[in-house]
Amino acid sequence: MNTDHPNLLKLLAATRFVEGISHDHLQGLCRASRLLKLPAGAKLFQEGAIEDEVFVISSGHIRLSMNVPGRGDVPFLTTGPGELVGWSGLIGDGRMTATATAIDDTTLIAMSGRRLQELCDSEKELGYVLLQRVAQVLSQRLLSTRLQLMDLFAGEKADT
Amino acid sequence: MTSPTESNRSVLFLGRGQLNQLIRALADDGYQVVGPTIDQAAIVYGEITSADDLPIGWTDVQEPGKYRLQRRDDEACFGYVVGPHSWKKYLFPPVTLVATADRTKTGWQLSTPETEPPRYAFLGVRGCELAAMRIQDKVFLGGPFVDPTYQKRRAAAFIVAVNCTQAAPTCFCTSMNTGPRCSSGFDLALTEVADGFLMEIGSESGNVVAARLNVEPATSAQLESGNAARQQAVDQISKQLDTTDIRDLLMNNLRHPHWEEVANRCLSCTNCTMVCPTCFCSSVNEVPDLTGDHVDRERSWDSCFNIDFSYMNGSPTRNSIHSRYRQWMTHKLATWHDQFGSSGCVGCGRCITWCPVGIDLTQEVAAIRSSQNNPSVEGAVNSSHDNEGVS
Amino acid sequence: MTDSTALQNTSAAENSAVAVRPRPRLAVFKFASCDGCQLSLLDCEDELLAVASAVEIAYFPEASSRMLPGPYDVALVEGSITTPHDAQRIQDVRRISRTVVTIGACATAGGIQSLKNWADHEDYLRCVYASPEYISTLATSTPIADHIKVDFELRGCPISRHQLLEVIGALVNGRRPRLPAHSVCLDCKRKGTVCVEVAQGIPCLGPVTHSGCGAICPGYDRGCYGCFGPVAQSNCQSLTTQYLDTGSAAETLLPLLRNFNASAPEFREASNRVAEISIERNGASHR
Amino acid sequence: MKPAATAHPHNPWLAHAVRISRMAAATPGVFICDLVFQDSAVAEEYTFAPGQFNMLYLPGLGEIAISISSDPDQRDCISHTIREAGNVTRALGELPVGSALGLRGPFGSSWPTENCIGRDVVLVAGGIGLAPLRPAICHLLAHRERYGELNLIIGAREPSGLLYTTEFDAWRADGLNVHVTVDRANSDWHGAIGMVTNVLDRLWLRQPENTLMLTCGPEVMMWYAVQMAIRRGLSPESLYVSLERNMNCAIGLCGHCQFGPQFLCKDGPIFRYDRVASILKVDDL
Repeated sequence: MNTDHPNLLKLLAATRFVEGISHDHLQGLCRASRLLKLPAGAKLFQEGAIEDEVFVISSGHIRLSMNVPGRGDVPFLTTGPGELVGWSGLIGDGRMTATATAIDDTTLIAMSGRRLQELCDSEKELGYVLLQRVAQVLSQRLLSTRLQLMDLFAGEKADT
Repeated sequence: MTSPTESNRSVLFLGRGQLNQLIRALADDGYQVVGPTIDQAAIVYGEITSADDLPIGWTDVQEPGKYRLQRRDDEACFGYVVGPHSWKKYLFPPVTLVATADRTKTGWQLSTPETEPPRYAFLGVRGCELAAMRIQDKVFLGGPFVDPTYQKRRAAAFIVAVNCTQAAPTCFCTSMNTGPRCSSGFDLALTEVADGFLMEIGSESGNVVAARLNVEPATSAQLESGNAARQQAVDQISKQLDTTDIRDLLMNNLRHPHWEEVANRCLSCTNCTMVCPTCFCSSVNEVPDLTGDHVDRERSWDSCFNIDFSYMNGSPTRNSIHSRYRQWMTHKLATWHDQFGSSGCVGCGRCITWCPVGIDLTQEVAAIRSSQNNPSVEGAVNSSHDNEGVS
Repeated sequence: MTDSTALQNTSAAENSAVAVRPRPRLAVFKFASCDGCQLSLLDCEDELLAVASAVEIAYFPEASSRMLPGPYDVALVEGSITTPHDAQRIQDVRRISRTVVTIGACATAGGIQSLKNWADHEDYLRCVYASPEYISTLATSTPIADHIKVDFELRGCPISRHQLLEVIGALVNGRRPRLPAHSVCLDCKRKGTVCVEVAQGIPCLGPVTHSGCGAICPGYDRGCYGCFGPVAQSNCQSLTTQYLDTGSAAETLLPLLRNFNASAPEFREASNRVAEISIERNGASHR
Repeated sequence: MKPAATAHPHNPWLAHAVRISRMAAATPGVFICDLVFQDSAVAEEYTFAPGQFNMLYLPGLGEIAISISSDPDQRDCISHTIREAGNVTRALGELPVGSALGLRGPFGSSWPTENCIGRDVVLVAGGIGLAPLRPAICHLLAHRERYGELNLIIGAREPSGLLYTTEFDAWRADGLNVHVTVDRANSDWHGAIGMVTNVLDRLWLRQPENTLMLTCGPEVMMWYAVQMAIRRGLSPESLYVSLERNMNCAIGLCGHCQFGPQFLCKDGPIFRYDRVASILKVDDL
């Protein structure tokens, strides 16, 4: 059991990620979580590494980047409060598809992917809601990636 | 529409031989008389100096994509329907100089030429054409900005309307409530009968001109034959456009597959928009002379069927025939209501006759409408989907 | 009465006005063609001096014996590619020219000589030349754009000198040329010309033909011959179907389509379709 | 809509004479052009509302619609932020200070600054879409006390494409929260990366139901910004978009700028979202 459980519960409950999840289930989530504070510039995880934890940002911002040979670290997305990072730890094989770096002092709620999965298996209702949340995060991120790919500002309006 | 009855408006009779008197009276007043005349195998509008210039004894036979002149078995002056020209060519000319720029020692001198507008007397304006003028009045004079060219030409014009006594298979003015009876918007209105013309007076200027003609009050027999002649036109109208909720019908079906079907036939050649008496689209272009020291800013008729018309940021917005046909038809029949408070169509049928491949907008509307009434017909699924977002 | 506004530059603006650009070097090259389009340039009588002062005419064998070597800023290319030698020569033109503008139906669509694309060119050679063995030609006549990248195409048989001047003026001033892209019908209507197809049943390519000629033919009670080639997104299928359905003979339509722009893809496909229909209907051979 | 302030009210085709008083490079391919009226009486009379546009005219080259990007209270010059895209804009960009050109305007609808009073406002700008929002920003900050929370989200392709960066600090000091995000950047960029929708997604909104959004940028960007705003609890009646179509006459007579029932030049360019929602996603309309 986590020592900063009450604080954790308060922070977690304040995030949009858990909107609609019952108090009991939040308690359960907290039991699988820990509070993590990162100073600006600290790495949360590294592309290619295997991680067990997924993270919900409580405050601050995390930058995601990928390493491209010859171009170095190429940042592609900034995530902020209420958003989920490291989802591979929950629904992938745990291998991170990006490097995550705190760009300011950042507080995260780190949840054990294994314990979260167990929780979802035993509490099907929570599992359903949680996976819905993850799906929403991923669909939003997919849309955002698509918009970036479209290079909307490349040939944009010249006048009016 | 209530048409004025013969009893509440004094009707005069102008003998066939006296038509020249009218033309001469208008010319004496300084009007350039323009009216129907035969040219290029059609009845077009051109300068008229005497009744001999009129298409006496000729009529037009029309169907989708086809127009032919034909001899009549009488000597009627106005025994035709409508031709390829409309009066907009005089009020909103195909090419107008709107401004000029001349290079000076230190820059440019910009000017807008304001020549005296020509004073036209239009002879032979049909009911649908009067309606078209009312519609263009709203477009050019009814908004926050007024078009000076149209305004001056319109104000100076004298209108001699002529009631239709026959109709073409392409006519559908009765569906659009624009005719065939000329009820207002004219200075004088004629109805051609066997031995002359019944004449109604629609304005004070009309009254002044009529007073100078050898006219006499029409007899009841003459009135009777006028009624019969006009009724003949009504009876001959066979085409209909069901305008019930037409705005919503079309706007709720912007994704209907039928647009694509029309696009298979449509040439996007602009003919329908050019012959339409209400279409008003134009472009202002820079026309520099060789030295580049003098520039004319010319406004020319343009068309929503041209790819360039919607060009923006390197590509056209309406880059397919189906989107351009849809733009034209939905504008004419649907969004015109939002913009100007009426339909943009007067039912003259020109767009049907002069379409080189005979596309008939009344049939295209009917096709979309029937798919609404019969869910098994094309597009019903799509259109119900469209309904969601439309308020 | 006239309203006017004076636009006055400050003297500072006059003094700092953009430096005069060097005159672009212009070259005119001829491939398989009748020279008519080059003549359009020489026909610009009044304007010729203005053109000559705006550009340096470095290579123009038709007009001048003074032929300066490349590279050139603008190459006007007339004619189509019909010989192996020309297929090579056009590559050279591209190499030494910054901007290549093709002028006329031959250069943009293969020209009237592309009729040989439908025939056995060996037959033609035997018919025309006493000693065909000395003639080296390709089996087809093809537009320049089939061989090299073309920067701008100026249509017409012949081209319109006004359009040519507009293109030269635009290139000199570094702007995009302004050429109308509508059909011939719009020009007819602006002039008040009545549609010869609808009113007289004369088959006319106006609805599918690019503007540029000023709609001359319909003004003389003739159908449009499509000299300026197909307009963008032309619906030739609908037009030819309509003409066939309303009584035009395939034999009338074929020569209309197989004309100066016979090998422009839209006209080519339409003519092939009409030819097929003609074969179906009366067994006549047009292929 | 009020007609343009014009010295020739009966003559909508005649341009005013203006002179370039300042030219400045802004971002790659974009420059800022300040104009002053040659006739001081016209300058006196000329006013515009945030979001409106002018037609700028170069004889021989043509006219082009450009939104006004200066502070509506600034009386000494009118500013336009212009991307070099066509013949007219390219030629304009090459003109020296002191050159004269023609101007007709102002035209079109404006941002609903009256409606913003007493409410929170989110402004979402994409690329050069910040230009027509700048007069609104100036106006809101000049009367800061009338409004609640003010947030500005700016998106650009890359950091070098951000307009008016030197003004961000002043805007922040005046009470505007400025959030910047770019599509792509190197690791030396310390701001956010991603679409404006991501920033809008996590923006703290104290009263979504009493918040207005004004957005200008590429149509696709505005569409998703609007969808996100609705997800965040803003009502469709409180969202405003600035649209663009081909403009030729700017006075509602030529027909070019039609978008469904709207004429962009007189009904737009700025629309309440719910009034155009049904036609925004119809292909090629």
